[in-house]
Amino acid sequence: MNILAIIGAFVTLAGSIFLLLGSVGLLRMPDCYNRIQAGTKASTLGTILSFAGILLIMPGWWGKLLILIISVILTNPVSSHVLARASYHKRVPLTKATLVDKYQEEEEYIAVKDQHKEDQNNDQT
Amino acid sequence: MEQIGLSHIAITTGILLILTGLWGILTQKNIIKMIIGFSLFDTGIHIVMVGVGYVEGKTAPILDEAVQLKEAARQIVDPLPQAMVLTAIVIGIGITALMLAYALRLYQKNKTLDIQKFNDLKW
Amino acid sequence: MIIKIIAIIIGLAILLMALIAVYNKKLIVAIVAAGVVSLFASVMYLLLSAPDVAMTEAAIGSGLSTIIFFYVVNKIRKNRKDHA
Amino acid sequence: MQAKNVFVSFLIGLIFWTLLNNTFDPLILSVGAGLSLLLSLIFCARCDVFSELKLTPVALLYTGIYLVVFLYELIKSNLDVARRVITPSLPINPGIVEVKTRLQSKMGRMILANSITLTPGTLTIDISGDTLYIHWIDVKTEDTQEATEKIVRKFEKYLEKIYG
Amino acid sequence: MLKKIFTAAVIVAFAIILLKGYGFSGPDQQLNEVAERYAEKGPEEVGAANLVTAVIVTYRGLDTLGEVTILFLTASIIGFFLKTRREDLTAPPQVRKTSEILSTASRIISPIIFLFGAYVFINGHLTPGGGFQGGAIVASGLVLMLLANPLKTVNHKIISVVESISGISFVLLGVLGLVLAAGFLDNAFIGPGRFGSLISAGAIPIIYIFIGLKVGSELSGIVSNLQETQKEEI
Amino acid sequence: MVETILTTSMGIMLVSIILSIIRFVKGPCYTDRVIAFDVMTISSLAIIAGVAYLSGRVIYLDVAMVYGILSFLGVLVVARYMEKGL
Repeated sequence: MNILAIIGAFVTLAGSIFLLLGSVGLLRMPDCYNRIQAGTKASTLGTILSFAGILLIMPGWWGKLLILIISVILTNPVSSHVLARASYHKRVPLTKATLVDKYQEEEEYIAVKDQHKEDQNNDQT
Repeated sequence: MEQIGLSHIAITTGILLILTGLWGILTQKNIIKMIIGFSLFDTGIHIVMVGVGYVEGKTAPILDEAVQLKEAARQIVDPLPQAMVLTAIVIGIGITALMLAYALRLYQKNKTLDIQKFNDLKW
Repeated sequence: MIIKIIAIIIGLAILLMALIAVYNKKLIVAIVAAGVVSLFASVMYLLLSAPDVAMTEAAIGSGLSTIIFFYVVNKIRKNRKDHA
Repeated sequence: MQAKNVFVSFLIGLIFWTLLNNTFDPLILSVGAGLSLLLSLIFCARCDVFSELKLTPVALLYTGIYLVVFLYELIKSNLDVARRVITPSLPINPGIVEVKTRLQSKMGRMILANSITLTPGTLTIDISGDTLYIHWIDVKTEDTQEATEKIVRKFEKYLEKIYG
Repeated sequence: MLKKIFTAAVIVAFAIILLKGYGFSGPDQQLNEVAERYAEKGPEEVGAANLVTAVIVTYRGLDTLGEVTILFLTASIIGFFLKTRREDLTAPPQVRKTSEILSTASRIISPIIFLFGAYVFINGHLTPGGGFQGGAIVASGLVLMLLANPLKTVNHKIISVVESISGISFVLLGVLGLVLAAGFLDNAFIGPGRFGSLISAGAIPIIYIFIGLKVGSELSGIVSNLQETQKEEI
Repeated sequence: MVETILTTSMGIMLVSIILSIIRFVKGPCYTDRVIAFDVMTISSLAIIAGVAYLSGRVIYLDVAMVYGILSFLGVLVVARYMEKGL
């Protein structure tokens, strides 16, 4: 039982605590955008730390764990950005506590305007 | 906790999932919801099959440095149900896609997804 | 021991998600819930030491079938808009 | 410019393949080299993703520095979000602000936006031209200039060295 | 109400049948005869480290042939059903543009996904995975490209050419096994190689590459047929 | 020692999955459900890595790689559907 394995175990524990905090934030935050912030950030770091801990425990597995870390770093912010953009365009309301909203009506898209109400009715297929 | 094996848990989950999917198929009126019920049914059957092939405390049927070649028969689980389920999953997505294509075509023709409105074959 | 606890919780989660998939009125929620069922089923296969099946379920059940469902629902939505 | 694109994507593919196989066996490496050359010829011959990348030693050095800065900011951001989450009164005052960037290349902007998404309390909502719209969990200032100083500058000065 | 009761009765009957079949006896504590035979003789007869692969490609190769045929039929029926008419291009498609971040990221990630799919089906006899999983991953890479650029059209000719070439090669390899070795899809006509290395297990890697290309092109055909947004026949 | 700590951390990951399931059930809008789905996927990745260590098989990580590379496609397709981009 070497010292590296014990350090790795504690790193994994820290990662799982970050995952837990991320999902607590997912429960407590008031609106969608804040939930995206809490959810993706904390879970990204939590997963990276878990993989790093197992990398310290089993150094022979470094290749695949490194690929996992890189893919999580590369894909997770992209998906959260696309999700935030989509929910803004669907006009999911911001929370009451919001101070400023500089990003209003930048509609230079091909999409047809003002169909979101009809769309919300239509979603109940 | 000792006498409950992993395969008991899996098979119970699978059977309940089969029943849920069947309930969904029989009670829902929307075609897409029925297809979702079918895919749940499919998943349930797969879980039951893999659970039947599991042997307590043994590892995956892939021989590398973790499993000795001579001791293989005493260390691995049954590979046959896994192969069957692998085939079944791939066929399952084909069937699901085919059903969805039919549903889309039916919608384009009849302008509804409600199964009770399709009375072309009634007399 | 921990593996059995994980299996029990994953099994309960599968059943809950299946109920949501059957009973939720909104189609999108039902489809996403079916995707979650596939995700947890794949973890279950891994616990049952069937990595091949887990990989297939991850790639096909949780990925491609959700995508196909969404493409079809999207086409239905477009059709409805044309005829509204 | 095309040769550089193909070369960089070929290199990325080869590194990915080596990590995946975790071995330096010449047979496996040659299979990987053939595959990644084929894929980069098919997919990256016409795209312009890597054409602004500088392949000088200085750029490599700045890449290393950038990684260190990024990891530090990532951990700081998580501690920040964690502190906000577990405080009972939930101290947030969110808002959407507008910032400008000087970066020209697409790749640089993507890395910048991803870094912003992963760092303290900020989330890129949209990007159009040189303007980024950012959801900020704790709005300190509403002015574009100051927000740019606070959010973008710390990454941009390294990314400018790498992507020009 | 009566209908619900009837449905519940059906469900209960089905549950009773299932529970009778399982009988709560629990699984065996050791392998049955067939599995033991596969585990003991499989490594020398077939040479594949992944016994699931050995079962799929060699011991039950005909099942795989039938499965690939079913997928092919499904893909062609979907293509026939959702056939599009070319002249309906008058109305401009109403699609929101992709953000620049997604389109840049997809340019980097989709070649990596294709390379990963190739890894999965080349190493099918050593690690978990194989033709089916690799094909699904390749199709997912195509889906990523379509998501990043929704107006892109997939060339169906390339897909069908790849599909038919790999299908024919798969059957030809099976016949080659019939001629040169013991039976249809026997993989022993190429030397077994060193156990556990990339060149081993006879013809299994070649067969899996063809299966992977075939499944990948079929799934891509299904997805692109269901995706094509602008050319609707109404 | 190491296994005890790893078991504890896997229990904590399970708790995080349960919390995101609660958000999935409650979630008022689609975005909440999708982000809960994302968090569930990522926690499952960490759990798979832990199971791979406890079983001592490196090959289980291949499954985690399929997830890590493909999991964001599901989120992407829902988001593009929501903003009418499919």
